[in-house]
Amino acid sequence: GGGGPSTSGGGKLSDDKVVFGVLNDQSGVYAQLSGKNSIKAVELAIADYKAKYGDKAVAKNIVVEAADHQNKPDVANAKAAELYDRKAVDAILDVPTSSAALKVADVAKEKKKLYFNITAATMDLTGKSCNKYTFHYAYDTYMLANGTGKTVTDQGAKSWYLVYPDYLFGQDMTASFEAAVTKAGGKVVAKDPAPFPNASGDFSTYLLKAPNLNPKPDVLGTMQAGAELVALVKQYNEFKLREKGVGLAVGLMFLTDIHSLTPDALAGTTYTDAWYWNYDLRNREFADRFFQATGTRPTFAHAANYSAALQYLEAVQANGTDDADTIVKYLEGRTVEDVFLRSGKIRAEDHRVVHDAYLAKVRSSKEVKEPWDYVDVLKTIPAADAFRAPSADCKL
Amino acid sequence: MTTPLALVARGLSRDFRGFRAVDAVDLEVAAGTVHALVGPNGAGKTTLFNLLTGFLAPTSGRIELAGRDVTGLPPEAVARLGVARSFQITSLFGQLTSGEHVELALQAAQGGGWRFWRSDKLLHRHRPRARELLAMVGLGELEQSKADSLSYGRKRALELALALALDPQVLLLDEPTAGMGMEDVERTIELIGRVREGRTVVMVEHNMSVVGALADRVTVLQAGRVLAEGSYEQVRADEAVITAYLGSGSHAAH
Amino acid sequence: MLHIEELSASYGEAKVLTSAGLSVAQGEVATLCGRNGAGKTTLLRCVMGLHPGSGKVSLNGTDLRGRKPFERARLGLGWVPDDRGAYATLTVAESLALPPMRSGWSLEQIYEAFPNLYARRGSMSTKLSGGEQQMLALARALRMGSRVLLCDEPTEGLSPLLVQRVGEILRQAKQQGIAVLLVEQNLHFAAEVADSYYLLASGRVQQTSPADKDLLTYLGV
Amino acid sequence: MLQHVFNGLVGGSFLALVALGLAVIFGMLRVVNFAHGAIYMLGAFGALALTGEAFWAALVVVPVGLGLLGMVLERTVVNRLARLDPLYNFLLTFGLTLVLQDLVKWRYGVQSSPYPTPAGLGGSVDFGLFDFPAYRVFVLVVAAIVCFGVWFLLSRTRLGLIVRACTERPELSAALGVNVGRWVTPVFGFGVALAGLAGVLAAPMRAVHPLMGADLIIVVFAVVVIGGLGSIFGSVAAAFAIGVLQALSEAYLDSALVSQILVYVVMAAVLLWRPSGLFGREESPA
Amino acid sequence: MTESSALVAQEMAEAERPGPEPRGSALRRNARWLLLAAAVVFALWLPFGLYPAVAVEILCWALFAVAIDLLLGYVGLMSFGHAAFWGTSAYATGLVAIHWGLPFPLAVLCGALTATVLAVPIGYLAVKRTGIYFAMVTLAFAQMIYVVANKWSSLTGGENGLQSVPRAITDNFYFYYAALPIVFGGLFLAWRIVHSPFGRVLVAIRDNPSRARALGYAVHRYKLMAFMLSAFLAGLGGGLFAMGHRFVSLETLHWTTSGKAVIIVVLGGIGTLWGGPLGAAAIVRLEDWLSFSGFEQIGLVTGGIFVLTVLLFRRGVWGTLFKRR
Ligand SMILES: Nc1ncnc2c1ncn2[C@@H]1O[C@H](COP(=O)(O)OP(=O)(O)OP(=O)(O)O)[C@@H](O)[C@H]1O
Ligand SMILES: Nc1ncnc2c1ncn2[C@@H]1O[C@H](COP(=O)(O)OP(=O)(O)OP(=O)(O)O)[C@@H](O)[C@H]1O
Ligand SMILES: [Mg+2]
Ligand SMILES: [Mg+2]
Repeated sequence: GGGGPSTSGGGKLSDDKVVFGVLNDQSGVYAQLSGKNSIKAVELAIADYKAKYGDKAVAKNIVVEAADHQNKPDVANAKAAELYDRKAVDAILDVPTSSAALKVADVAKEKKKLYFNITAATMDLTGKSCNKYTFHYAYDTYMLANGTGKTVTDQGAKSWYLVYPDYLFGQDMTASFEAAVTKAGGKVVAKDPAPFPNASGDFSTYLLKAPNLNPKPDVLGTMQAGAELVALVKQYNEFKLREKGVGLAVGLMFLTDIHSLTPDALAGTTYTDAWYWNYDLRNREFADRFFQATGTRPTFAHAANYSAALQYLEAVQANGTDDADTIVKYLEGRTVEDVFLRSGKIRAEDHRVVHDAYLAKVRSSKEVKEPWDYVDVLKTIPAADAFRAPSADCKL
Repeated sequence: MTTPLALVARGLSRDFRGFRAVDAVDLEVAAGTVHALVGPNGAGKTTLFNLLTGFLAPTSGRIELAGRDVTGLPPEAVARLGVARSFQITSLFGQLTSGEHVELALQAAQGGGWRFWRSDKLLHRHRPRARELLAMVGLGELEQSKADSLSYGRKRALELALALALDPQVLLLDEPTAGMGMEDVERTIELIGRVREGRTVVMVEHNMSVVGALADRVTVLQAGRVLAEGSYEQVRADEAVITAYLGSGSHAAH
Repeated sequence: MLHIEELSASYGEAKVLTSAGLSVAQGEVATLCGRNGAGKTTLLRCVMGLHPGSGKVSLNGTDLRGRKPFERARLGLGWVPDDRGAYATLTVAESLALPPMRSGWSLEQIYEAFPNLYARRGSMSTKLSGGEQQMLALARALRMGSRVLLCDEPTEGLSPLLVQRVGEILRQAKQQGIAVLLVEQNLHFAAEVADSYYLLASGRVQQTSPADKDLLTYLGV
Repeated sequence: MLQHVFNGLVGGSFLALVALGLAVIFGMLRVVNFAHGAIYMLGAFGALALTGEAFWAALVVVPVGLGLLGMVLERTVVNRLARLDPLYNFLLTFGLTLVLQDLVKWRYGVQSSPYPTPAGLGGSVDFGLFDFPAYRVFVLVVAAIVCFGVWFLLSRTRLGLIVRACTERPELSAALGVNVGRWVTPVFGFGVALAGLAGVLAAPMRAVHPLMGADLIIVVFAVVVIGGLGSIFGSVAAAFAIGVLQALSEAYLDSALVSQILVYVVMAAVLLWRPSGLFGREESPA
Repeated sequence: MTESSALVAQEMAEAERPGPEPRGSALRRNARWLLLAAAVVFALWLPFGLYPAVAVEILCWALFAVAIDLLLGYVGLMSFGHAAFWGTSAYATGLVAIHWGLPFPLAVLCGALTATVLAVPIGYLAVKRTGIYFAMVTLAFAQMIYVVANKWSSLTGGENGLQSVPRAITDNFYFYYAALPIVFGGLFLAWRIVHSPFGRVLVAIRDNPSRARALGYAVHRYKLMAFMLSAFLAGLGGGLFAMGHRFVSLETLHWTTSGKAVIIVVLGGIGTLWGGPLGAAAIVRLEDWLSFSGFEQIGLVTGGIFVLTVLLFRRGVWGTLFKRR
C-alpha cells in the first residue's frame, strides 16, 4: 500500500479536480435499485479514499455530478455529452437501461473519457459495442441466466418451461438460459414469448398452460423484469403452481423487487445476484455505513458504484493523473479486491469486470429476521464460471 | 327527334335498415329542362338527391348522366362530371367569407386545388367572377362576411351561388327558396329562370308558385314511389296528387 | 300572456335588437315578420333565455329575467327552433318523451295529427326528412303543454298539405288559450291564423297589419 | 381450450369496464377521457392505500371516492371546455394523465406494490373440465353484472334518454325544460367510478404501479374504435371479444407479436369495412 | 303614412353592415417581416446561448410540432400517433446512414420519404374518421408500429436502439448550422402549404366536408395528402433527431413522444404554425433544465403547464402574443 509510486506531483489532474458523473434513473423503474443512493455510494468511496490517503491523496478536490436520464437513450446521450463537456466529468458511472448504456458508451468513446457501466445487462457492452473507455461492472444477461439455469438444474430441476418478454433482453436471456440448462443436463420443455410491453399485465395464459404441458416442467423460468415480474409472480401464486409442483426461477430480480413484492410472494424463488449486503461481515459493515447515510440497505448496484469509484480513485492515486488513457492502461488486466469485487479481475480483452456471483433463494417472511434481509445465499459462483469468455465480437 | 336525356334513374331504390325511403323510382330528365320534384314530407326527395349525387349508394337501380353510368361514383366524382347541388339544410364553410366560398367553388370547377406549392393568391383570379355571382344572388355587399354570421336566408342565397359557380350541366336544387322572404323568392325565381339557359335543373320545392313559374315537368313522389308525372297543370289537377300532397286549400300552396 | 319590453341584443359589436317590444295575449296568434337577418330568430332566442339580451320579458306577469332556459320552459314557454332541433341520439318516440313536463297533447293525438311520425317513431330524429323534423319540433312543443309557443318559421319546408295541417293545429291551440308568437315569411299562411302583425326592422318592432301597403312593398309581396 | 377462452373473458373484463366508463362519458359528454387509464391506476392504488384486508371496503369506497373526484374534475375543469371542440377535453385529460401518473410516482415510486388476494377468494372454482382461481371468476361475474346494468340504465331508462339529449344539444334540451347542469356531472363521475372499479379489481391480480393504465388505455381506444364508441353494447362486446382473441393467440401461437398487434389489425380491418365501428352509428351522408 | 314605413325607409337607407376591413394592412406586413428577421437572428444565435445538443433538439421538435399543427390547425385532425412517422424516419435515416453511408441531408431525406410512404396506409385508414376518433386511431396505429419495431430487433436493434449512426460533422455546434437550412426549408414548406390553394381547400374541408365533396373536392384524398405532407415534415424532424443524437431508440416511436409533440403544439398555439417552434424551444429547454434540477417529476411540470394552457391560454403562446381575432 502506501503512497503512489508516481512522484511527479499532483499537478496532472485536469482542472485540478476529479469529477464523477452519476448518470442514472432517478425517477423511473431503476430509481430504487440505483438512483440517488448511487450518488451516496460514490460519496462513501470518496470518503474512504480521502481517509486512506489523507494528505498524500493526489485527488484533493473530488466532485460528484448527477443527472437523470429517465431511462431514455436520447436524454442519456445529451446528458452524457453535457457531463463530459460542460461539467468536466472524468468518469461516468452507473447508467441503467441497455439502450442508454450503449449510447453512453458511444459518447465515452468519442470524448475519450472513462465510463463504468454498472446497472445495464446488455452483453453488447463487452461485445460488439465494446470500446477502450468503457468498463462493464456488476452483471450481464449471461451471468444471470447461467447462474440460475445451471445451478437450479444441477440441484435436480431437470425440465423447464421458459416465459420471456418478447424483446431483445428477453430473447438474449432465454437463449443463455436454454444453453445453461441444456449444458447442465436439463431440458427446456417449452418456451413462450409474452407480449412486451404487456398492456394488461396478465400472464395467466402461460400459467394455465404450465402444469398441463407434457412432460410437466419442474420449474417455470421467467425472464420478466420489474412490474411485469411482480405481476407474473402474483399470478403464479394465484394459480397455485407451486402446489401443483412447478417451481419458480427468475432471470432478473433485484433486492428492491423482493422488498416491494414482500418476501412471501416470492418465497422459495431462486435467482442470481451480483452481490448481497448480508453475505459476510465485510459486506455487512459496508451496508451499515450505507444505512447510516441513506436509511436503506445497499443493492448490488450501490456496492458496485462504490467499487468503481474507489478503483478509479486508486488508479488516479497510483498514476498521479486522471488522464483517461493512462488510467485505462493501468486498469486493464488488473486483479482487484474490494467489498464488491471478490476475486475481481478487470479483463483486458473486453473490459468485463469479473467477480464472484451468488445464487440466492428468497426466504419466507417467517425466516426474515431483519428488514431487507430477504435471501439466503445458496452458493457462490466463482468468478471464473460466472461470466462468459471474452467475445470475438469485441475489438477494443 | 327526342331531346337527349341529361339525367336518368332506373329502378332506383334505397333502404335504411329495412325502411325503404326510395322505392324503384324511374326518372328521366330531359336536357335543358327544369324538372321539379315535389311530394309530401318524407317522400324521399332529398334521399333521391343524395342518390343522384353519390352521397348515398343505391340499394339497387342505376343512374345515368348524359348516357353514362354513374352509379356508385363518390360525390366528388359526380360533381366533377358537371352535377352541382345545393343542400336543403344549409351547409357552408363557417370560417370562410362569402367571397372565399365562391372562389373555392370556382377553383373546384377549374382544378388546381392540389397545388400546395403555390400561393393562395392564385385564387384571386377567380375574384371578378365570384363578385358577379354574389351580386347575382344578392350578396354583393357581403363578400367579406363570414358564412357563420350570415342570416339564414342569406345562407340559402350563398348555397345557390356555390352551386352556380360550378357552372354545372345539371343543377340540383333542394328547396332553394325555403326560408327566404317573399322578395327573395321572387328574385330567386328570376335567377333560376336566368341560369337555366343551357343547363338542366332539377329542383325540390314545396312552394307551388315557384314550381308553377319554372318547371317544365313535375314528378310527384310519395312514400318513395312516383305518384304522378306531367306538366305543372296536369299534376296540379291530378286527384291523387291533391289528396296526397296539395290538399284542398289553395292559400298555403299559393 | 307574453310581454316584451325594451329588448336589445347583439352579437359581439353588431347590435341586432335595439329596444324591441311586443305582447301576445292568451289565445292570440301574433305574427312577427321581417326580412332575412332582421333578428327574428334572435328575438325568440332572447325570450327563451338562450341569447343574452337586456330588457324585460314577462310571462303571465312573472318576470323572466335571470331565469335559466329550463325554468322558462317549465313556466310554459315552448320553442320550435328554426333549425328544427332534431337529436341524432334520440328516436322520434324518445324525443317526444324527453321534456319533463308532458301535460299537453297525448301521444295518440300527436300520432294522429302526424302519421309520418308514427311511422318513423323508432328512427333517429336526424334521419327524418326535413319536413318530418319540422313536425317533430312542433309536436314536441305541443306535448309539453306550453302556454306560449314561440314558432320560428314552422312551415318552412312543409308540403302544402302539411302547411294546412299546421294552420289547423295553431288554430286549435288558439282555442285552447295558447298564445303563439309566430315568426313567418309566408304571409299567406300567416293570414290564415294570425290575429296581429308585427314588423321587425332596424332592431325595433312595430305593430302593423296585412293591409299596410308599405309593409307589403317591404316584404316584396 | 375452454379454459383459455374463459381466461380471455377475465382479461376482457378489465378492458370492458374501462371501455364502458369511457363510452359512458363519451356518450354523455362527447369527451374522450384520456385520463381513464390513470383513473384505473388510481383505483388500484386506492385499494392499496386502504390495505389488503379492506378489499371489500375498497371495492365500494374507492370507486365512490374516485367518482367524487371525477365530479370535482368535471365541475372545475372539464366543464369549462364543454362548449368547445371535444379535442380540447381530450388534450386536457391527457395532461391530467401525466400529472396523476407523476403524483402517484412521487408518492409510491415506480416499483410495483404488493397486494394480496382478498380473503375468501383465494381458492379455486372447479368447472369440471378445468379449475380456475376463484378471484378471477369473481372478477368476471362482477364485470358482467356491471356492464349489463349500465347498458340497461342508459338505453332502457329515462335517465339514459335525458343524459343523451343533454349532451347532444344542451341548449335545446334546456329549452325543452330539462335541467341540463344537473346530469352531466354525476354521469362523468359515474364513468370515472367504473374505471376506478376496474382498478380495484385489478389490484389483487396484476402489478400495481403508476404506469399500469398508460398502455392499457391505448388498447382500450382501439377496442372502442372496433366496437363503436357511441355504442355501449359495442364497446363492451368488443372488449370481451378482444380479450378472448388475445388469450387464444397467446396460448396457441408462437409469436407474442400476433397477440400484441391483433387488436390493431382488427381495428384496421374494421375501419376498412365499417368505419363507424361494428356497432357504431352510421354518420349521416350530408 | 304608417309608422312602419318610416322604419322601412330608415332600413332601406342604411346600407347593409359592411364586412370587416381587408386583412394585412401595411403596418402588419412590416411587423411580419420584422418578426421573421428576429426569428432568423434568434435561430442563428441559439447554439451560442444554449448547449448545442439542446439547440439541435429544439430544431427537430420544432419541425415535428409544425407537422402536427399542419394537420390539427388546418385540417382539424389531431394526430396522436405522429411518433410513428418521426420514429420511422429516424430509423430509416439511421439505417441508410449506417449501411449506405449517405451524407446526412440525403439520409434525412430518405427517412422523411419513408415516413411519407408509411403515411399512405395509415392515413388511408385514419382519414375515414374525424375528430376524437382520428386521434385514437392514429394513436393505436402508432402503438402497433412501436410493437413491431421492438420485435424486429434484427433491423432496429430492439430496445437497445440503433447505435452509432455515423455523421461527418461530429461537433453539435456545427451540426446545428448544417441542420438549420433543412429546418427552415421544412418550415417554409409548411407555410407554403397553409397559404396555398391546397391549404384553402383544407380549411373548407375542415369546416364542412360534405359540402366540399359536393363541390367536387375528393375530401379523403385531400386529407390523405395533407397527412402525407405532415408525415414528411415529421419525418424530416425525426431524421434530424436521429442524426443529431447519432442513434435511434425505440422511444422515438412511443406514444409519449407523440404526446410531447402535441403538448408543444398546444403550448405554442394551435393553428399558428410558428407557435410550434416556440413551444419546442420552451419545452425542450424546460425538460433539459428539469433533468439537472434534481426534481424528478418532469411529467408533473409539463403536464401541469399543459393543463393550464388548455384551460386558460387555449390559443397558446403565439396565439396570445401575436394573433388578433
Ligand atoms: N340516413 C337515413 N337513415 C334512416 N332514414 C332516413 C335517412 N335519410 C332519410 N331517411 C328517411 O327516408 C324518408 C325520406 O326522406 P327524405 O329526406 O328524402 O324526404 P324528403 O322527400 O326530402 O322530405 P322533405 O320534403 O320533408 O324534405 C324519410 O322518412 C326519412 O325519415
Ligand atoms: N352567431 C352569430 N354571430 C354573429 N352574427 C349573427 C349570428 N347569428 C345571427 N347573426 C346576425 O344577426 C342578425 C339577425 O339574425 P337572425 O338569425 O336573428 O335573423 P332572422 O330575422 O331570423 O333571419 P332569417 O329570416 O334569415 O332567419 C343577422 O344579421 C345575422 O347576420
Ligand atoms: Mg328533403
Ligand atoms: Mg331566423
